[in-house]
Amino acid sequence: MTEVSIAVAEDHGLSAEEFERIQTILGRMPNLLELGIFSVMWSEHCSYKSSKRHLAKLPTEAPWVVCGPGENAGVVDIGDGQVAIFKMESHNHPSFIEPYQGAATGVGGIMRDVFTMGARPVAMLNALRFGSPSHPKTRHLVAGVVAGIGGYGNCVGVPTVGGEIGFHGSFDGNILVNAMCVGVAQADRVFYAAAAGIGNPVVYVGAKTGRDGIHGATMASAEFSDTTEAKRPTVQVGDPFKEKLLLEACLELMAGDAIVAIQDMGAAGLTSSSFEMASRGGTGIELDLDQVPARETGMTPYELMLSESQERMLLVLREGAEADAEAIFSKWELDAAVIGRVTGSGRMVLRFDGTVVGDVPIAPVAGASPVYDRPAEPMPPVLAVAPELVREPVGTVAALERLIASPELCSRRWAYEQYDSTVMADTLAGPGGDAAVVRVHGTAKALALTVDCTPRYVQVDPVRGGAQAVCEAWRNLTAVGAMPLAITNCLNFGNPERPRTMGQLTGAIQGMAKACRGLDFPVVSGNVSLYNETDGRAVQPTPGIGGVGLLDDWSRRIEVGIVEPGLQLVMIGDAPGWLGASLYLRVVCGREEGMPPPVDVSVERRNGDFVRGLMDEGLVRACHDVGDGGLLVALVEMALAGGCGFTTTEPADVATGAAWWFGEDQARYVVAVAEEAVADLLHEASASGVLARPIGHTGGDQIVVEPHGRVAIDRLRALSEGWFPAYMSGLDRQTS
Amino acid sequence: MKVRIVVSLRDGVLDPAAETIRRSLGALGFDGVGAVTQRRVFEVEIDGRDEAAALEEARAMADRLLANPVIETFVVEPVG
Amino acid sequence: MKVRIVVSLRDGVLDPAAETIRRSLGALGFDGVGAVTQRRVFEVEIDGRDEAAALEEARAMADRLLANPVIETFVVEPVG
Amino acid sequence: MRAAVVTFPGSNCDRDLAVAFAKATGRIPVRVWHAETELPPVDVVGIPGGFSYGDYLRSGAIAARSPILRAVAAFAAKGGRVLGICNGFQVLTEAGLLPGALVRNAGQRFVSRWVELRVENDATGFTAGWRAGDRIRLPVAHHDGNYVADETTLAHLEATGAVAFRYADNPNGSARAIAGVCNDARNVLGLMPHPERAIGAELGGSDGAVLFRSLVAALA
Ligand SMILES: Nc1ncnc2c1ncn2[C@@H]1O[C@H](COP(=O)(O)OP(=O)(O)O)[C@@H](O)[C@H]1O
Ligand SMILES: [Mg+2]
Repeated sequence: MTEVSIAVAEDHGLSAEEFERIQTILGRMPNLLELGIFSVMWSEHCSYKSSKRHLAKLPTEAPWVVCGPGENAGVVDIGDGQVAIFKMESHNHPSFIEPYQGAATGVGGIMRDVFTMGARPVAMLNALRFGSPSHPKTRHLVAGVVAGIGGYGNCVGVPTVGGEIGFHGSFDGNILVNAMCVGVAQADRVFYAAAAGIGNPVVYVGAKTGRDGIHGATMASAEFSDTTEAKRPTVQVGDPFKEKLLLEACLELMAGDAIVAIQDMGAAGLTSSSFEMASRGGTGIELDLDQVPARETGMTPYELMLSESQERMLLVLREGAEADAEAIFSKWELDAAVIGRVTGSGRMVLRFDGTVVGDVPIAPVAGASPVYDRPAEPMPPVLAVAPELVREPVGTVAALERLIASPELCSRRWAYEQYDSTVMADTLAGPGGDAAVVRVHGTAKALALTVDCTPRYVQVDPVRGGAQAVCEAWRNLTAVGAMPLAITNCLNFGNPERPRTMGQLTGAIQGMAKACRGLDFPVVSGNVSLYNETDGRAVQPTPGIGGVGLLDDWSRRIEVGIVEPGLQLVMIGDAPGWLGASLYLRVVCGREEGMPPPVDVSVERRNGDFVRGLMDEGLVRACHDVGDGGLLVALVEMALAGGCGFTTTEPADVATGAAWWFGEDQARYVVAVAEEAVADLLHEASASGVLARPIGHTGGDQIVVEPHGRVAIDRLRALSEGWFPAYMSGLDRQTS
Repeated sequence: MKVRIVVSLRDGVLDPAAETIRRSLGALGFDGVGAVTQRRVFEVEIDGRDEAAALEEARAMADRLLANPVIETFVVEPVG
Repeated sequence: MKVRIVVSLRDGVLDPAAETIRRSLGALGFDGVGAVTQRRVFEVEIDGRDEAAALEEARAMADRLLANPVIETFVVEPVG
Repeated sequence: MRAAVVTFPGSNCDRDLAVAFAKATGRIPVRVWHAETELPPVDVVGIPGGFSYGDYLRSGAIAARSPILRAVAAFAAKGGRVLGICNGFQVLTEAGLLPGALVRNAGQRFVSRWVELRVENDATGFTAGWRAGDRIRLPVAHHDGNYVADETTLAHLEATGAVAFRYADNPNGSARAIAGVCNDARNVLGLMPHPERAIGAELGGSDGAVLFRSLVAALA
């Protein structure tokens, strides 16, 4: 075995101090296996050493929260003895190296986090950021990632119902692939990952262990550089078929009382799963590594402990339940083996070939990993962009056409038509609208689901941007008629050793926390991905928010599309006309500048609660939140979704036309209501302190923007649908 | 002339399909089935090149399109 | 011993994947690319049989599972 | 009408199909595991969508050789009705219970969308609730839905009215835009689109329910 030295420790991504600390904990020099274990457990990916103290500031409680951060996924009560279990996770680096497999295994990993807790996954979402479309790698990455997400989720048979895709040059060298999984379980059958019961068998089930992804966790924690190419052999390959078998077998076993604890093997494989289980249970574990089902010959303890082979689970069973479990696993054609026992020693003891090859105390490795309070520096202040100083290079309708046809706003049909969004036959609203709506099988309820973030806002003002992402998720859920419940999140940032990046991270968390508190919208799970940076160039900070809401009665969900003529369109919320950091400025004027729009959480809440009230009264025929691209884009999206046109008129009192039509002021919705409801609506609005303003009416097959001009829906549809397929029809390597 | 490009998974990379095929051969009653590996083979007609140039061209095709270098390797050979 | 089973599409069955590859090769600037065909190759380790018996066994595997006679044909050959 | 739904490892529309049968018949269908060698006494057997055995090798190939398929073949030979949807259709072609084969979509990508179909033959127990020529909407979600068969077979299918459904706008390159076919005896139907996902307006459409109601009527 390799002699352990500081050089070997550094190769494992450990600092000199961390190496010291390991020796103090053990009272001796670690062997290579032990060093490997420490290195993955103390990697940024597993230990959250840079983010931990800041994450603690996020609000995580509400009466409906059953389990917040700390377990494999968050759990919220959805009534009738049922819970929703969900989490979002990144697979950025692997997807950049091998887009198909990277994205596929990302989907698989997050599904396991959800079904390991006893939930049947019912929906998948994803949030993707790619580099500039003109970057030579972008097309290949888009093709591979989209195919990989579909290839995995479609095979397992969980509908992919929503997501977002963004393009920006800051992602040229580091794409973001975040996947979210949502499951449903019985509240009294939620499974946790605390190993308990001395003597209980520790059981391995699923795919055999190969040499896949050894050091994936440390790779995810290291900044990219041109030499990363050499790390390629660590790419894991997913087997969605095996995942499906594992899912069904686990759920079948969970129906009985065999399981004491269960934990997926994710990053850092057997190491993190066994340490986390023992740590949560305050116990010890003894593993006999000879019993681990191996795919290749001659695998060493180091490889067995650090492999990131996919589709594997670790369970602690009630003693005597082994045979029941074995029967279910063999029915589902899965390899399973008792590989160890729970002990009371508080230590992880690893045996191989008859000898003890590793012996490490659990608590210092899992619980007491280093925590850093890295220096943080705020972003330099930026001036607001006064609407009057924005020269309009083209007319309103031409600007609208450019926005609708732009990579940022055009239809994502090319991507989502590769995702099975209708399997399980409960998808009421799939990709393409606001939040997706998925019926809770066999009930009157439905879950509303969304993922949101506006990295260009976070880039300029992390606090505002963090708050905005949470608000937008809340707004999207509200727009379909749901009561927002809670969020998961995935924080994608650059190198935390740079104070600027740390400032972005702490700022975003601060903004998120404020919004979550103000909206009663707590964080129940999440993931942090740092070092999204290549040769010093970091991604736009992207705190992706995955929101979950509940509709008590799915038949009352609200559609985004306008289908009927003769309805009045009313804008809820104020619109001074904020063009800073807007898409209009970026896409139409070619300017990336200015402060992002202010976020007032109390206004957000008031406006959203008001809209939900209108929905409860049955007044709302269609609703859409106003987001990227502003009011006119929101209106056009409603028209494209429903097929009915509208006429809207620019008010006399606006700052500028562009500010009114394309400003990205927050906390806004457009609702379509019957003519006769308008007076009441306006009255109720003013009584509630909510700004509401009629802005037009529906009808025809044109979009009429007085006094600027008109354009046929069909033309806008062609523009919206055109960009993606045209772009992707460029050349590419085969992706599957 | 015609060139053959044989694309195989790199050593150690999981091939779930091959594993599933192996199992089902067993279930169909074929016993004594050991390892199963799968490869993809392309045969490409390349005009107006001598053998060396055609093989070079085929290698470039594999590199750029037919094989995924992250998980696959390839060999090229003349056909016939 | 090891046996190779080469599965090809029957003549006259369209192979859109091969066609797509041909077009992409052209678009990538490879000129003079004529027909492209794809095959799948399985290599199966079969224990304790002599060559004739192993080939017989491989033929049965192809017949019963590895090839779909509606659209595919196959040949078997010893490896090495 | 009593229905059974077969589950293979990797099936993922088995529950959805069972729900659709239950909604149409008022009876919970029997679930049958692939390893079983006999079918329960039923009138119709559903082979569901999904990725049986991961669709490794060829879609439906391994499932087509599983023990239960022998029983399904025997059931079909005696006139029992068999409905294969998506992966189920692939399984039935691989098992030789339906002609042709389903290969990779012409566009090479997975296709998930609602498509318009034309009902070609209303004289089957699966389609009697429609009139030939009806336009219906169902979702498709598949990677290997490109129907191929030799010219003789295609000519035979057309001549005998075995083509049950045709795409209005071919999403996968299928020969003659074929979306679903019957056997000569008309008791076995396979189709790529998913009628079981279109059994209520809330799901985007209810045209699929007609197929299940047709079966109930045919077996009444
Ligand atoms: N940004 C975050 N916000 C809230 N919780 C988080 C965040 N990042 C990580 N967590 C929580 O920390 C725990 C460990 O996360 P992770 O290592 O991703 O889990 P796993 O190993 O199960 O994938 C989880 O409970 C997760 O929900
Ligand atoms: Mg986990």
